[in-house]
Amino acid sequence: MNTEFELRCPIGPDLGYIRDLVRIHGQHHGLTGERLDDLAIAVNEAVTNVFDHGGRAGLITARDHEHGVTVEILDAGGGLTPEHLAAAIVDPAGNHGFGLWIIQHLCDEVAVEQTGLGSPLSLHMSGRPATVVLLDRSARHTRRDLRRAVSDPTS
Amino acid sequence: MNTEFELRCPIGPDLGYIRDLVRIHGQHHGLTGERLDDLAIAVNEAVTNVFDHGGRAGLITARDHEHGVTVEILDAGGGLTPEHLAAAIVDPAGNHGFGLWIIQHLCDEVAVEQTGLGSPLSLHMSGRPATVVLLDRSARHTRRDLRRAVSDPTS
Amino acid sequence: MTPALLLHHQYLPGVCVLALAGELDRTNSGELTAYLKRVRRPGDHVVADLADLSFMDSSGLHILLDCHRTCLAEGASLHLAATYGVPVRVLEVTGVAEYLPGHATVQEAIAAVLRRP
Amino acid sequence: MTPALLLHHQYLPGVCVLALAGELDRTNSGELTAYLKRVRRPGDHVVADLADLSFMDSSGLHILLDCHRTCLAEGASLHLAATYGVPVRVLEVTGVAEYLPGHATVQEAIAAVLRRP
Ligand SMILES: Nc1ncnc2c1ncn2[C@@H]1O[C@H](COP(=O)(O)OP(=O)(O)O)[C@@H](O)[C@H]1O
Ligand SMILES: Nc1ncnc2c1ncn2[C@@H]1O[C@H](COP(=O)(O)OP(=O)(O)O)[C@@H](O)[C@H]1O
Repeated sequence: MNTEFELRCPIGPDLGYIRDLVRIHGQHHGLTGERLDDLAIAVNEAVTNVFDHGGRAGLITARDHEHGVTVEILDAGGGLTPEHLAAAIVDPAGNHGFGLWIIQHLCDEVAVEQTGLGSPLSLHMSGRPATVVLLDRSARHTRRDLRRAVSDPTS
Repeated sequence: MNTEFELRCPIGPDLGYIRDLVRIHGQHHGLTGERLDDLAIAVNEAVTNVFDHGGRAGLITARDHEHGVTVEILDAGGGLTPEHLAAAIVDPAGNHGFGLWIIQHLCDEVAVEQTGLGSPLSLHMSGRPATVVLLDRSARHTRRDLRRAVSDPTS
Repeated sequence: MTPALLLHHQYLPGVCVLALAGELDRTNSGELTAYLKRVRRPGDHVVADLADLSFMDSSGLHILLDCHRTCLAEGASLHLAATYGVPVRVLEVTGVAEYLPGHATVQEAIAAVLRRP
Repeated sequence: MTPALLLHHQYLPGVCVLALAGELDRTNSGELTAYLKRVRRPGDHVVADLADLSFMDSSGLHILLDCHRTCLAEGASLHLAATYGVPVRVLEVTGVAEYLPGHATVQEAIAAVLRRP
């Protein structure tokens, strides 16, 4: 009996179900608040891509680690490559390209393999506060906090 | 890729995690209110037995059907038998025997097999209201509604 | 991770009022057994307030029944208050509800206990 | 099962106030596109109230940016109100927040829109 996972579910079109499962998994393995949101957002984008660009089928596997969780999205289509990840850009003027950017900026580690079975995308999320990660990695954007900004639109 | 399931997780000691997963699964497949509670209660008792009487390891698999869900609890120990199910009694004066009774009275269908891999216990739950099931099956007890009773202790 | 079970108690003359909150299952039911043993004074009635208990399994039933028997042996009784949701479901389907008097509120449970000392 | 997305709108002179509730993802974002197309009058400013939107993905961003561009082309603008939780996270990490003015409340968003017609 292979139980080297904590949670496994096939990729289906019910994105809300997948988000809820991922949230329960993250929550019971130490993620809270924004980190939990981040994981749900990232997995949702990856699964959406399986429908938009991939094999429209696959498997989600969640595992836990000492300080966080890893969720693997295995796209049966197998078309996702490390080059796609590296090419991810944000272009608010354009029409595409947000998914892989969001995934890479919200997760602590993102990796894609290519196997005979498909292209497993691994998203790792540690339990530490997300702000650290954002300040670390997203020098490209001004990281002003929108919640502060909205309460004082003149700032 | 075998995706003939909707959800799979290994049996572990975090019963709250298992209950939450089962609730999310049931909820996204049409169970509500008491039916959802019933499924969580039943799965919780079955998993508790895997720790109390069984192999302390195994696999939970949830599937959905047109009108409800089935959750299979596979005990690696393999010791659970149809005779155990048939022998389930309720004895409020004694100290044991509630688990299998509860499981069989809250679920619509309960079956156990014995395979080389363990003893899979299947719990099926339809989406129809639980009261029907209770009135049907539990002739042995007076089915007065405690909530009615507690709001009018003289009734 | 064990689900959170929070236990509080309050003494009235001859009554131990116990409030349970969170989820009660086999992984934490030992805490309840130990708590009851520690806080219940000999001869005390027990009022168990289940208002904030969102889950209870069969090990919880066993503890309540044990407590009921201990009370009876000492001429006292166990009353339940604010039972609904999962706990009432488990009490009902097993018939245990018929052995343990239930009340809408803690106040009513205390009044009932004091009426028949 | 598609997650619930609830859409409401209200007209003020020159402004279409749109309230989004529930979860917005790729399985229901087409509903928002169609709704906007149907209810926004040519030249209208748009105030999008996200107070009850508990989830938004990148397809939601694309729709907001499209709406922003349509508004600009007609001399109007799109303002966001009550952004927090997941929507603000997605707006922030992509930098889209910098393109779409945000306000604490719908009232403030409407006031801002009407100040610069
Ligand atoms: N599962 C996948 N299979 C194949 N190609 C993919 C997959 N996911 C992403 N891609 C490629 O990466 C590109 C960028 O994806 P993404 O950043 O999510 O933006 P978008 O989905 O809007 O194009 C896609 O346009 C596609 O070419
Ligand atoms: N997973 C299992 N493996 C082996 N035996 C089991 C298992 N589950 C239940 N049983 C048997 O069935 C009996 C009744 O179980 P149950 O009704 O849950 O009450 P209790 O757990 O209090 O004994 C147990 O005492 C045990 O002998």
